[in-house]
Amino acid sequence: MIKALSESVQTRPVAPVLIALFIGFSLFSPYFLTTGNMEALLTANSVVLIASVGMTLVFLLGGIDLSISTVISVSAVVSGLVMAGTGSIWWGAMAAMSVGLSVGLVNGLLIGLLGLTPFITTMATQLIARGVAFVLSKGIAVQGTPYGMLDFGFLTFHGIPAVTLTALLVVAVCMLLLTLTDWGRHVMLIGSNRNAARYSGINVRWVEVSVYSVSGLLGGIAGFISIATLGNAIPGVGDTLLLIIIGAVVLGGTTMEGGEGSIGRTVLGVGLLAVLISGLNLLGIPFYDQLIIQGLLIFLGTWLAMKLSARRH
Amino acid sequence: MLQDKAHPLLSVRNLTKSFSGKLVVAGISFDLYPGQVIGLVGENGAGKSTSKNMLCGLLEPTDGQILVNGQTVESNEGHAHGISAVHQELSLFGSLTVAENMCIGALPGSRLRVDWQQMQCIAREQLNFLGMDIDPDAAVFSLGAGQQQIVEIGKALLHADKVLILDEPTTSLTALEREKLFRILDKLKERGMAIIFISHFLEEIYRVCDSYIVLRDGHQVAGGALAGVSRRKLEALMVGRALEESADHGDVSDTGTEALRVEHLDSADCRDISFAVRHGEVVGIAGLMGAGRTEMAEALFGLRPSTGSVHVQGALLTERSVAAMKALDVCYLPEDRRNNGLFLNRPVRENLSAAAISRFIRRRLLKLGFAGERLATQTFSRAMGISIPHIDVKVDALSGGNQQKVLLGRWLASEPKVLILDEPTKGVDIGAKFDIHNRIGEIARAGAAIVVISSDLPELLQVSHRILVMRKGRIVGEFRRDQFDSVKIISLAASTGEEGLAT
Amino acid sequence: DSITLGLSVDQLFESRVGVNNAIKAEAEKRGYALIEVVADGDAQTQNQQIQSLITQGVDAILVCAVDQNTIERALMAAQRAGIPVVAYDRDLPASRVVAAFVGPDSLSDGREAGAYTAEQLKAVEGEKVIVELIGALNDQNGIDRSKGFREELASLDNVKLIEVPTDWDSARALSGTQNAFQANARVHAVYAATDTHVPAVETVLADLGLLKKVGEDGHVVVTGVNGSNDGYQAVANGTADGIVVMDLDATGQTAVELASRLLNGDAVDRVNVISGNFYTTDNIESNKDTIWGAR
Amino acid sequence: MKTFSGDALTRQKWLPIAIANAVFSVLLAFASPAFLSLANFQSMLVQSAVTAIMAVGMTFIIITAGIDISMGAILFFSSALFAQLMIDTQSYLLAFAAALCCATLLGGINGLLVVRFRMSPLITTLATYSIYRGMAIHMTGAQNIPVPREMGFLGNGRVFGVPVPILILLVIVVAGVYVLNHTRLGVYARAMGSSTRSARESNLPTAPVTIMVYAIGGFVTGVAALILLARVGGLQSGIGIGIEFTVIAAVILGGTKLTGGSGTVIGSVFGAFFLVLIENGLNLMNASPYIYDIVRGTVLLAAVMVDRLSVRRQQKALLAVKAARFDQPQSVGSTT
Ligand SMILES: Nc1ncnc2c1ncn2[C@@H]1O[C@H](COP(=O)(O)OP(=O)(O)OP(=O)(O)O)[C@@H](O)[C@H]1O
Ligand SMILES: Nc1ncnc2c1ncn2[C@@H]1O[C@H](COP(=O)(O)OP(=O)(O)OP(=O)(O)O)[C@@H](O)[C@H]1O
Ligand SMILES: [Mg+2]
Ligand SMILES: [Mg+2]
Repeated sequence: MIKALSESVQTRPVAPVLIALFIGFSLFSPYFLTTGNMEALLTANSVVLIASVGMTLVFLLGGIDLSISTVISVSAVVSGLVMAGTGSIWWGAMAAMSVGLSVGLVNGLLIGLLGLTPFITTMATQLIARGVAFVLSKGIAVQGTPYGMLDFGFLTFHGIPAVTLTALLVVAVCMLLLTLTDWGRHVMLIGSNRNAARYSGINVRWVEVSVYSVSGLLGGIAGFISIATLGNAIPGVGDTLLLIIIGAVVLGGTTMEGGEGSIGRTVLGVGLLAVLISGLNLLGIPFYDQLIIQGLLIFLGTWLAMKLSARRH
Repeated sequence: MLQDKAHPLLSVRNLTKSFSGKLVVAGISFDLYPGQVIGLVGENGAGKSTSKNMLCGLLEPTDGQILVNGQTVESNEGHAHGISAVHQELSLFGSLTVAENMCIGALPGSRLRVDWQQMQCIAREQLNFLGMDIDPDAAVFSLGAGQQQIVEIGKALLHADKVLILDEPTTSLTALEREKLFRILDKLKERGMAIIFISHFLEEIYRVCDSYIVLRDGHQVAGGALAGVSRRKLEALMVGRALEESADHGDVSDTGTEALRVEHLDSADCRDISFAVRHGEVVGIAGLMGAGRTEMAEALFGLRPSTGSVHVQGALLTERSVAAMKALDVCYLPEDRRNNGLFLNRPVRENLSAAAISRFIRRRLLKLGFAGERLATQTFSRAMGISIPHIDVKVDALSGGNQQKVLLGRWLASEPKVLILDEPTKGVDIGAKFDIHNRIGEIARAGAAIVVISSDLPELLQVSHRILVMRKGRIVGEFRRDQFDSVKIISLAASTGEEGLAT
Repeated sequence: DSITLGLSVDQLFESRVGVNNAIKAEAEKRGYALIEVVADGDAQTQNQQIQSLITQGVDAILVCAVDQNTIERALMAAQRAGIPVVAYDRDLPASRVVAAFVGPDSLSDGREAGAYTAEQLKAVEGEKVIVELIGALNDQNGIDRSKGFREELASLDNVKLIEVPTDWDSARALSGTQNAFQANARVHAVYAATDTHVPAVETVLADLGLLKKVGEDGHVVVTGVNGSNDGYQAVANGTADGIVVMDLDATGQTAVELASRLLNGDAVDRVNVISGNFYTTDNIESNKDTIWGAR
Repeated sequence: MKTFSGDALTRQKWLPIAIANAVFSVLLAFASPAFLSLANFQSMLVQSAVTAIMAVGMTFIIITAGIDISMGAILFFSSALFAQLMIDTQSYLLAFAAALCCATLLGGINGLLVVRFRMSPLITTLATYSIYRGMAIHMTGAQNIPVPREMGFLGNGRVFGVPVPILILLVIVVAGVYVLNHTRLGVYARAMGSSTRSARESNLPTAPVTIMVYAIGGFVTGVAALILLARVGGLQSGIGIGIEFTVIAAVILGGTKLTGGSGTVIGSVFGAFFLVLIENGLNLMNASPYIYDIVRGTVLLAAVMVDRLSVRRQQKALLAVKAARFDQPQSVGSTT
């Protein structure tokens, strides 16, 4: 465990960039390093963090999951409806996870068993999930979510929001699964060379099905958490997140080709984007200039990270 | 293309390369004259391919000079000076046709109008020149390994005008095609082409080369005219010690029980394959390039759709799949190591343990973590003689032969009962090859049944108790050890000789 | 000690920029400082941005939410910090925090267009085919504009309503309209939830040779809501019948005024609607000055 | 011995999507009487023009194993530039030239960054997506800018009775097919996507080819931008943002693999048309807006299944061809 963690902290070239940005923003904005801002930053990015971990797993496998963002939406809506109906947060959580898991399972079966292309398949399930979210909610936020959810969203331990802790717990579990189980090893190997994995007797299909399922499950958890952070279950909550999720994963250094990258990197990628957006806001930079700066920094950050890691080797 | 034979075409001075501080090629120097063939020999990882890459401009030397016709060549432009190469890992494009692959370096026609007709002609001509019957319109991915190697050679020949470097060009070729290639090299030599020939087959070195250079750990330890240098001497120079003869496997006792029985196996490229292997027996399978040996092995291993029956240890396999085979301790070492074998961007450790990772799962604590994986893989890696700084380097950075050893290590480590090896020693150096042959013998003596598919007939003669010959997808003959005769085997495989010899 | 307003915007597009400019002008007039943040359509980001406005110690927050109910969490933090919140353009009816809302009366805007359309089609014999370009399905203003429009259509009988979802995207409005015209031999009216789609509708009409001016034979009744330049031009040209023009200036001014009164501790109405004005080809030129898109 | 060529597998990648188009068309024809009319098909072609034109460029990029997420942003930016210049200078010539050059340039910059910094195309174009979009909003201040009415000619004018967008699409498709199949650029692009390592070892001009394919992507995006602008009547803030996913979907539906190496321009155009077909069907049947996405997704799934089935069928055919070899009389009987 310790070893896995230390391994994941090493070879993380994004880290210096992240630290530099962090220090820079702290120096230039008096509001950046305040508990209020940090809390907001952590809370707002918990959903993205969980979903990005799912996307990381899929990327490592050499696939892509475009549906993950709408899985967030649809599971939030179903969870909200269940909570409104039963008044129980636990049932809501179960509902969110089972919705996510089932969408993921469908993805997995279509891709792993039938051999359909991940891009189009997940795009299709994305559309279907989005449609279902709208049909169920009629397009508006689900009414009657228990206040307990919002309290959960406000809860902090030593300044760290409970939702962030939940996200980190999920991250840790996935990290363990990926680095310390044969399943995780198989994911990496299949991503590295699918044929070779088949020739080595790895059950490629089952691993593919399971990875997409896990990705869906994580989308479900993210959907549930989104209710806590937003106070309501909203049908379109995840829809705008897709590019941010992909951006965070790739920024961390996990490639779409598969077999290369790690969850630790994705955490840093999410962190980098979060700090970047928050810092630019606090500096009072107009929205459109923020876009430009964001783009430049994403580019330079990745480039620098690549240089640094090249030097290390 | 007549050149001045008195002046070197290519001069290399103190060529040096290090990868992040590790010296891989340490100051080699030589001259290459028109019409000369230099054999570059050395163990796996000695730095042969790295030298080749520097010569044809794929790698930038850390130090040293390359001169063509007395003029210094800037790095990265060797190709512009007429240096071309057959790469050890084929530099082909799977989804392009044979003709496109051959002509890609100089597409006929203009920039805006590729002349397909002409391309066809060129490719056909080249294939005829090589004496190969390959469809120029076939996509390269649909070809077998041997045919791909021919395409690669054809491609390099098309572009070579001064210097041709061949990096282990014959690893997938059988004796017949090898001889064809050598005759072509002879012709080129007469035309004044200078050739650098890299190979682990010393008989090939003696067949084609005039002089030699021996590399050991990147250092040029010897060189000069080949005439008068004995084979033993050359081996000793490469390995740094004298090699002993590998032990004769002798005959297998007839008492072994049947481990593998294949009956009437049919698939796309093979037909009506039936044979059996007993415990402790090594069966070799010979055949020409494209005879369908790989296909047969993959079909019986459940990697391709096929009909027919396969029995393992007497039990009929209802469902043929890799998982089912693995459960019965049947293993298959694929021929195409880059595409079907190795996880290139993963470390050696994971590559070695890939087929057996579940065995390392820690029993305590939620089954998290792999106990002893590092130690075990280190042991395998040492046993296989893989030279690497540490077990966590990516396989991609290994030399070709060492990659092959990693792959072989993965399967030998899984302690199989039935082992199917497809070109097991492809690219492996002589020292290691003897070790591998001995290992095969040991494993067989320990009771495993082994099928060896190889294009290297001496290897088959060395390790097998029995040899089956395949031609055009069918088994056409069988030889027991006391009937072994390379001429007969070759002629049967090529269908030039009498029909079905042995019984 | 001067007053700083926080302006949290969901997304930038033409009419939003119009209100924002009005807000900025009014704030400047009153000598208030203003910090603007744009969430680019993401609810999480907007939450974070509102939180950062609170951190920066703004005195009041003006907010147009990405989605109704999405920002309750951040707004509660504002409430705890004692910062009054005014919602503009998009109401947050379920919120326990928002002290006041100013924005369009989308129901009545929809009704105005609906009433006009119904009046025009009264004389049509047989089935009356109407294409409705719906805004985003999750936007309350879009939903209300649709609802109001349909309420008025109830006075007609034998209506065939063709719904085309657009997500406020003109390209989708375009293809949807085109398909609707293919599917129906005769379409009598088109209603666009935002009049920025009117040029796209005109493209389709021109394609089919149906682009007739108001009053000409075979004219297709075209109405819309918003007040953009696109809509104004079309109505002024006579190719569209009329548009409901929102009063963005008044909305902006009122928003700042509400904030100011809340800061003074004055009582304000919870809901302040600024209903739009319906202008037709007859009176649009004379009211040009009050149309934000025409400037 | 005539070896079996891999042609059937590589060259006819567009067949499955063509079949899917046909099947779906037949279904729609039964479902809606309005479907089977020349006018409707013409209108669908016009609608597909924008994505189809962009898909031609995206095909080139994906064939080299690249991707361009910034296409929508390029569309937005070049439209904005065009509209702004029309307002400022009133010169069509200038505005057209500027918009097309700028789009090509932005695409070329993507390519340049990919080769110069050796970063993955995904992250590179994700970064430029953000930059181009920011620049566009910066330039226009999120305002809508109408374009002159005469522009409409590009959107719904006709030449010899054929709508202009269809003509432009035709020209671009023919050019695309030609470039991909008959020029060095095309061969190099396929080669590079097939194996980067081999491309390097074979000394292919990878840098210029990469820049070229992204520039082509930019150029066609510029063309698409002008058509779209003409059709929707003016610039709207954020126009085109997100369209790249539709375009990529069209390309992949058309049989081009995301991993590069092979693909066809025709397939991508069929892919784009298929997406329009779905939309058309939904509109014709006056489906409830709430189920739009559900139907879209389901039909997409059906399309990839058709694709999968036809690949299976092709494989079977291949096996049959191979098996037939053995049934021919062999020169030598087997023993054993
Ligand atoms: N990209 C690289 N990074 C680091 N080390 C490398 C790289 N490429 C090669 N090496 C190392 O350089 C050494 C020489 O490799 P090279 O491929 O030249 O061997 P070779 O003589 O061709 O061996 P073989 O006979 O096995 O092909 C090996 O130890 C290999 O691990
Ligand atoms: N007659 C043929 N026509 C087309 N393809 C053939 C033919 N014979 C062989 N092939 C190709 O060669 C492969 C089958 O040969 P296989 O690789 O099994 O031969 P092999 O005996 O292992 O020879 P090698 O490995 O030396 O090429 C198949 O992939 C097939 O595509
Ligand atoms: Mg080598
Ligand atoms: Mg073989």
